[in-house]
Amino acid sequence: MTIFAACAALLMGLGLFGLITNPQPLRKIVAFNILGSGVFLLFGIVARRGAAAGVGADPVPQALVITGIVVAFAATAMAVALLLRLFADRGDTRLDHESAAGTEPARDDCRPP
Amino acid sequence: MVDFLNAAAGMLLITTMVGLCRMLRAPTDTDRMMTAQLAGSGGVGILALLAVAGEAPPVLDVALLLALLAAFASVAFVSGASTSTSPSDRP
Amino acid sequence: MSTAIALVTVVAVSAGAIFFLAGTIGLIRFPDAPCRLHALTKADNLGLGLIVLGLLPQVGTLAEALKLVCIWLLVMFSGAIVTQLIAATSRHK
Amino acid sequence: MTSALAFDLALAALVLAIATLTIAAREAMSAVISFIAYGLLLSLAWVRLRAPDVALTEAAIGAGVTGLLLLGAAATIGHRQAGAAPPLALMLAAGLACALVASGLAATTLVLLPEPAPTLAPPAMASLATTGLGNPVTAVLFVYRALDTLLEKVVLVLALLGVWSLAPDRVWGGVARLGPDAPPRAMLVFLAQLLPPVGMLIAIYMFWTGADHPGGAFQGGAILAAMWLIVLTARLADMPATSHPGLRLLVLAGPMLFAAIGFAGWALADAFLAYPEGYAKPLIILAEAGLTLSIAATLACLVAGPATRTPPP
Repeated sequence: MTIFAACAALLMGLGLFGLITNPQPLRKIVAFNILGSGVFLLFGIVARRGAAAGVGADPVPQALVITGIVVAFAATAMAVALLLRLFADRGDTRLDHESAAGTEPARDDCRPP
Repeated sequence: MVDFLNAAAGMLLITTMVGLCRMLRAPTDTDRMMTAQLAGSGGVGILALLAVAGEAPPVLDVALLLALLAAFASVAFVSGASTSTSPSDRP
Repeated sequence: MSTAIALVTVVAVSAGAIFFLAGTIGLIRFPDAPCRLHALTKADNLGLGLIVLGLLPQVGTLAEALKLVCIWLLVMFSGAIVTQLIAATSRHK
Repeated sequence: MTSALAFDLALAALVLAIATLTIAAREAMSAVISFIAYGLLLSLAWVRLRAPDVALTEAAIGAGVTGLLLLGAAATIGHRQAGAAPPLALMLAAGLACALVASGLAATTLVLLPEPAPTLAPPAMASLATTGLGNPVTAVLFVYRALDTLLEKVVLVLALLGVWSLAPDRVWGGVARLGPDAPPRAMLVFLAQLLPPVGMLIAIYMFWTGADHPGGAFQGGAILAAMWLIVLTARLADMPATSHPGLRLLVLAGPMLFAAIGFAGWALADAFLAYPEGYAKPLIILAEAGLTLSIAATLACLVAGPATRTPPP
């Protein structure tokens, strides 16, 4: 169990590192998912430590993790959709718009009427 | 018998690890996908062994799901790989 | 009798593990994509098949045995089709 | 005992190695493929932690549906991403900070967690008999924390609203596009005809067994969504338009049914989302059946993304 605890901590560190340093937004999203899975794994350790009353792991943290995985998926889907829309409008996925000011292409229909 | 099955699961795990070396220096995405496919079937084998060794029938359900979804990921890759050069048709 | 059954399990599971190992070595060593796919399918079909065969005498209920067989059939069918698809993708590149 | 320990050690090392590969991969496509393998192996870790329910969810959603979503995005924009790496000093600083965070967390989890571990397992198991269920995780999801589960469904619907709103005005209410424009390969069509019937059977089994054994609405719904997505990828059927009333009803039916059961609990059992005595299990299975279908529709729509073509007349 201590092995997976260390594994979870390292996964969170790795995910955070990727989230900060990766220049590509899609890889940032992947790193965010790894960070999240590290957090979930930590909940798994807490659940496993709470094994009692004939069950192998405390069911409450398990249920929290299941909810968390679904919500993390919803957030990922939203982020990917935003990224694809950005790509469709601008032709790239750069997030630093200041440096690209002046070369901004005309948006097709995002303007309010 | 339990020890033997656990050892066999460990052996499969090490095999999957060796396969990972392939992923480290894979020349193309196709090779990486093959490694992912191997990880899928290796995972199914490991889960089947663990399920019988630990006498935990629910673990067999996990193996069944993994078997189904490993194929699903490959389908997604194949259909994605054939479009990867034509992004301009999105609005 | 139980010794004979245990022997069957040990032999089949060991053979399955060896096929997995061979498949992985093939995946690393073979020169081009079709050869590597050939190695991969050996691990999928024969390796997992032998492991399932070895596990069948060890499970308690008929339902679990059926589930094991279903897992193998599923992996074999989808693996066969998926490797075809991957091969076609690698040829078009 | 030692063989199990060695197995865990190897598994943790493998998971970490694949995570490192995923983070370090240069191309987005390689990162996504490694991430799928990572998700498949992480479900092994969940099995080792005696949490098969989570293992099922992680395999179905973490590896399967998220994998398809990211693969689609990587195929669209993968080769056109801006790729200037940050300066070395920033990399080092970030690495140092993250190493500090990781070691702090490791110290916390290894040393500072309270002993004996706090657990809610005994009370959860003690009142399991009153619900008629056999799976404590389903009991937590649908009895003790039912409001959270209901709100989580609302989050899924809200995310879908957000994704759909990203469609340009001229294709509002149109059809989402999935997969290539080129006609699919014959083998893909064959697989899409072969796999979904099996997958639907497994999904129904997963939903049904969830009351007493690991499984449930999430896992069943995710499998159904995956099967629908295979059919869509192979062009055997078209995605309905996002303005299609049937699709919108399908997305909303599960949460609405669950909420209706909740309000009925107010009238019949004195509290929102309380179940009348003796009717807990049938009501939960009814709610789960509705939720399975709604989750399947919502997940598939989230992966398919916003509309890209004008609605059919």
